[in-house]
Amino acid sequence: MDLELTTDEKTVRDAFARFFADRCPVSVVRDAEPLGHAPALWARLRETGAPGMAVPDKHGGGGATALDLVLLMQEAGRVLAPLPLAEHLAATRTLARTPSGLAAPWFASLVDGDTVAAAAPRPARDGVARLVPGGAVADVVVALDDDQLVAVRSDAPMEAPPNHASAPLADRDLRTGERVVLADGAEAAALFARMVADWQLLTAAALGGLAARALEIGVEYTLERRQFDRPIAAFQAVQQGLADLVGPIDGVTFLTARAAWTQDEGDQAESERLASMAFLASAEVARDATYAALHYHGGYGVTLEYDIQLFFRRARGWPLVLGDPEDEYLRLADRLFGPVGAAGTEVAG
Amino acid sequence: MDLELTTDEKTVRDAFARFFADRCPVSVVRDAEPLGHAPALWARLRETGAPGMAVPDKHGGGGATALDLVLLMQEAGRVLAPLPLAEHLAATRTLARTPSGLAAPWFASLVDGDTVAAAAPRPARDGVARLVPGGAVADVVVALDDDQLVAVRSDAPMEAPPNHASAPLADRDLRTGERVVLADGAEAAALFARMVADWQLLTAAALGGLAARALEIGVEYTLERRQFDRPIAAFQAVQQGLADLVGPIDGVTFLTARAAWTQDEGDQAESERLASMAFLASAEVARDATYAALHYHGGYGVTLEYDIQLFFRRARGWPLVLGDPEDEYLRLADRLFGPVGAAGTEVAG
Amino acid sequence: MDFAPKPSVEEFRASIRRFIADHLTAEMVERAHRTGTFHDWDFHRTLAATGVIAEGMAGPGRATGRDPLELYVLFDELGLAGAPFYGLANAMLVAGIIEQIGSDFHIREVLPKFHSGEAIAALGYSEPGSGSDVAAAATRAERVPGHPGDEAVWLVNGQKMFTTLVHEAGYVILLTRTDPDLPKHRGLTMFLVPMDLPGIDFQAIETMGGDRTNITYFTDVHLPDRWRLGEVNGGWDVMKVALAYERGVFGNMNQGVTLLRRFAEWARTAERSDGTRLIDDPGVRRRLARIAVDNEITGLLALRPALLASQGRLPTTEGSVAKLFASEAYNRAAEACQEMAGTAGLLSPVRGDGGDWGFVDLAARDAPVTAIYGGTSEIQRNNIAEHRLGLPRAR
Amino acid sequence: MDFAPKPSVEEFRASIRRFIADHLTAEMVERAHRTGTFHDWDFHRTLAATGVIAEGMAGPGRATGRDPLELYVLFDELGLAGAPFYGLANAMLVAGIIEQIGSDFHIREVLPKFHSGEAIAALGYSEPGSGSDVAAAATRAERVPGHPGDEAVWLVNGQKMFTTLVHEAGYVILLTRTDPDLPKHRGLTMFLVPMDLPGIDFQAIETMGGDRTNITYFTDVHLPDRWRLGEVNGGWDVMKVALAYERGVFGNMNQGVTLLRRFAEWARTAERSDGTRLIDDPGVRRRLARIAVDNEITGLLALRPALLASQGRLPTTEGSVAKLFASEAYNRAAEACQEMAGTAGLLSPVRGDGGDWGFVDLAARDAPVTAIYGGTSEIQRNNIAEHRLGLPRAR
Repeated sequence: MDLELTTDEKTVRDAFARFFADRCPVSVVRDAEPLGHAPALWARLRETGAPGMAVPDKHGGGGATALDLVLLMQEAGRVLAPLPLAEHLAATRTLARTPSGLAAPWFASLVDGDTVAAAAPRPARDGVARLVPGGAVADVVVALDDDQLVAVRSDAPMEAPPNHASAPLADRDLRTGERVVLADGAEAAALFARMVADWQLLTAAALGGLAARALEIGVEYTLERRQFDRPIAAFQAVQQGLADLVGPIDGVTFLTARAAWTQDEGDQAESERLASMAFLASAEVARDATYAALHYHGGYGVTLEYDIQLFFRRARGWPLVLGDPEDEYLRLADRLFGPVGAAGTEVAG
Repeated sequence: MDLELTTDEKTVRDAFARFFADRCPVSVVRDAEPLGHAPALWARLRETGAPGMAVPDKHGGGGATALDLVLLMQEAGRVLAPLPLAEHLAATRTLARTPSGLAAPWFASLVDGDTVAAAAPRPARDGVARLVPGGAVADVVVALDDDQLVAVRSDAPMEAPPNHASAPLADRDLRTGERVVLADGAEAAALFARMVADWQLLTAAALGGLAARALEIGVEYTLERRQFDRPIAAFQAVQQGLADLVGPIDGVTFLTARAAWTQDEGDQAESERLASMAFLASAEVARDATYAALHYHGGYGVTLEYDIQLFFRRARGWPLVLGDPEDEYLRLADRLFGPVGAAGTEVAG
Repeated sequence: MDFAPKPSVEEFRASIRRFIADHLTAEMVERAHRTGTFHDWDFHRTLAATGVIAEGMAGPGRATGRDPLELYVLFDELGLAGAPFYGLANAMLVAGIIEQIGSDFHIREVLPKFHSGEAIAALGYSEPGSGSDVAAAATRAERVPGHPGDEAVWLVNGQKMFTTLVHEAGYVILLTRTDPDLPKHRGLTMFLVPMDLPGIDFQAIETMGGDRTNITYFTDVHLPDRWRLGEVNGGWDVMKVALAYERGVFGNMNQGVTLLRRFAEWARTAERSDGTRLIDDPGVRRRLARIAVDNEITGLLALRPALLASQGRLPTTEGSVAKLFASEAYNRAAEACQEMAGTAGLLSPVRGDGGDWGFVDLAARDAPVTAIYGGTSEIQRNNIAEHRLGLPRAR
Repeated sequence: MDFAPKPSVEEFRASIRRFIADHLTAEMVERAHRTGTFHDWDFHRTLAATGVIAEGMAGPGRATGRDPLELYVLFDELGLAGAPFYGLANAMLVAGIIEQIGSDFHIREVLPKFHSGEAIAALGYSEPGSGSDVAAAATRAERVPGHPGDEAVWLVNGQKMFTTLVHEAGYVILLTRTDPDLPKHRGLTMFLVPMDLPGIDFQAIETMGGDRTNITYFTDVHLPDRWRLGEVNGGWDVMKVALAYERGVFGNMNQGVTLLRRFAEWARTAERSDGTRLIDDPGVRRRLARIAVDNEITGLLALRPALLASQGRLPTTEGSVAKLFASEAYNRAAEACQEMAGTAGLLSPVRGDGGDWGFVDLAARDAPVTAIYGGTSEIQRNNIAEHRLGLPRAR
């Protein structure tokens, strides 16, 4: 039992921290707006092998643990990396779980990162996956189309409807293009649930990194900004608002790591439950931390010149592609208490 | 348009404020625990004519406006008067709306206050009204029994199950005792809705008074209590927490008055909608104000010696006899947006 | 207590609604959102032509003029209709200040331009170094030595932040420091500065919510003394007058009403993934009902300062109470609407297409600023704590 | 990172669960609630006989002893089972202090009594005038003039507030002021005071949550110097040791877990007015799921200080972070449960009937104190702001 990173894990984290510090200053984020995609950054990331990390070694990937992926995503979240990374990793991990995914003609290209994939976290309707995160730039979309889990290669639109997070969202038609069926029926549903949990886990990590960085920005700004002859960080009202964010941020960091660790240990059901929790809690703290940090900037906080508004918008935009969080709470309740009408089971959690 | 009391209204308010200041010091509240009823105080209140206020003059009552009743209840709430006053007023007002209620043998005695009535705000099940506020001490209970609105006289149990608010709650059997049917079917439902709205209005007023007094107590205590060489009211964290309560307290005061005024103007549907809103908002601010005021007492706040815990418990206990507030929000939504599945109507509010 | 609308006010409300129906075009609203400039010269001048600016606000210092309640209703209706009204608010505010403490010169030369709608003003209070702490203004105005008997001239140097509409304004009302040796609040002087003087420059500042504001630079601006408002080193007294006008009357605190109305309307047609209507989801209904309660309270609290002014009394902390509640409630509402809308709530208004979708995204971007501008929530709470609850000053 | 439970800790957890199953009776739990005294001599002595107190806590200053993680688990399990454990916590705390800074006399004469379960201690820190500001203690200890060479004697006068369990305790650990002329934190001295000395009196204080605590009066108590803990005027150093033990290890922050478990169990059978089960109501399900998320986070945050101590490191602000989150989350949970339960949530536990209904009312009464005792949420936030975020001291 240890809540701190091992030396190896620190090495992984530090490597990605350095990569993003070098390659993704905030100017990259700004330049990538409004599409929210930085192909040059992606090209650099390919050199690190990150695009293939989620795929086992035996299939040519990096064979990363879920925890490694979480460390990667936390660093990506801290710098708001404008890449469909959570989506690509969740999609490729899913493909590698099925024979037909592994056999897909572009599988190796996805592992290499030459081709980009996106996991659609919501089931498609009438053959169209709506507002898929990463969907504007992904060559391949993995989605649940009625009772089939499919991977479809078609032309990425390379444009997104203007949106809150400047994220590369797009509707994707699953019935045109090169379609590979990964699974049917109950198996498709189970694999889809697993993919969604992976996406939630990775998004939770990104949101946790985003929130931690937003708090740092808030602390830095309030220490520097003076009003009434003192730094505004000296006002108790400001201090208490910032202090309130520490527990939730530390908490989601642990909870996300625990969800990942549990997946690595092979307890899939428990890991999915924890991923859902980590996702919900991370979305909330990212929302609250960015609100507070922006608010304590005063009028500057809402100007485009300051970075905090970039964090504010992504804190909301990243998780909301899954839809209303209250619906996710209800799905979590199904995991915890059994479906509506079910007989009693022990309360997990 | 005027948000301040008229001279006449001030006279009413001041008279009740004086009455309760004289007759209901906190020792009366404490002595009335655990039953939550002070017969001697009720006897004094009869001398003022208050028990009959809700009944029109022509039926021997005080013919008070709804706004007058609100002023009475605000003062009663400020001192936590241990009386089933909202319940008695709502019940008698309802009786006076029906010929059979007016003809009930004990109607005059209720107006006089010699006999006590209680309005059950939730429909009975299987002929029993559960945990009726005031039900432990009321001679007459007015309740919805399936499709009948009934007034039933039977022996008051004069004891209550121990409860959060030390309130005189009791289950009352509607099918034994002297039963008067006030209305049937749709008329019963409409009269019951009206009675519940009256009860909500009066309870909202009591909760508003309670909240305002709790804030005063919080302010007084924090000005007096010194820590770290200054009154704790000088700490910004404490100040901001107290300041946050002012808007909601002022707001529910206006909203409750507006609900009453609207009833007095004869717009019943609008008044019921506003009463529901005032009830929900008052319950929330009473909850928040008592939590904050208790919290700023530090360890003393939870000791029985200090009065704030009396306010804390009633802030929760008084409104919760109606059940989960989320259910009331759903009923309010029906009023605002039409029932589930209904075609569009203009949004009120 | 009396909640019956005043007939005169309701009559005025009806006339404003007619005016809006007749003169506000969808294109004006769209242009305001597209440019971030919430001022439209056509609309403004047509409105000014009704005499509403010239009539001014009745009050203790002014027997004639519009009932403050009518002015509250004016801004409420403009806000509900989405009309660009920032220029109107600034013009009325500065006209009010001039009337109260302006010189004959100001009243003769400048006031008619505001009244007619020919000119609007920008507010030069905040600076890069002074936001909440307005009295810390550092923009310097120094008296230039001159021949005895000549009109004094001030040399102005400094920067003003958040000078919204300065790019459309004929004048900027400018808080300057004239004596750095005096205590903070005592060394300030207010000026009305014509924007055409040499040495004034500004730069656009874009915001997350789409509003355009500006930073304005004053470099060796030679400002004749006739542009001074009030006494030398009496600038804080002018600020107090300005703030009294601003708080509660010249604003629109009921943004939650429009948001709820539009959301509920949309939710009647929007489908959830299971094909049911959004409006029929209990979680959505509960949250919408909660917003409706907040809106009801906001409406009553926001009315109070205007009502007090209408009764010839001086609102004190009532504006703070209303503003704090309104902005926090609007933030709660925007957050709830964004969550309820799910993916749809992420889509931004597409500028220029004339469509009106994107109101949820817009509210989510816009709400945070309401808890900042015109005094942050912390400043309002300080004010309430000190002046309403009687708690000791804690800074 | 590694979330695998330590086998030694899980083994210990299993043994504690067995111990609880074997020795904790429903009657003990009921009596604790009925009397408000969360200590049971039978249970305590039987537990002490296992050696758990004597073994103490391993740590930087102590090579042998129990893994702090095991002690965390001990209190966690006792808390989940509703066992009365306050006496145990105090005894272990004071035993730990004595070991670290006690004299030979304390170690020889007193320590064995704590180890064997013969005696427990009460904590005399707070006073009527000093709650959050513990260092403002005013209880006076003055040296009584005596013959040179005789043991010094202190004359103690004052009052201590919130001396929980003093009515069962053999000793009270007492923070006194020995030099009023020195700065606040420098003039304090700590004593271990035998409760049988003349001049000590106490009075019960009942609380809303049902806990009994006490106020303790010290009137001309003659206290021989051998009862001093640590240096004269070095009392604040002893406080720091005491607080280090207290924070995070000797507590139970996971009260939300028991509440959720019981509520969910009850909600499976409880009916709503329409005859459906409470657990099937979407509003209830959503709120319960939210509590479960908070519980998960609380569990991880609460574990951290114990884990750090278990690794031989010194927890600093981790205890504050955990305590702040846990108590605020527990308050949210208690409020939500009370609302979800509706009328049923109002019914209090009926003392003496052995039934266990009333847990919702009890949680609602009990939750507020968790945000107060052991440092209010404001104090924890100050601590986090200053020592974790590096913000300037703001008092």
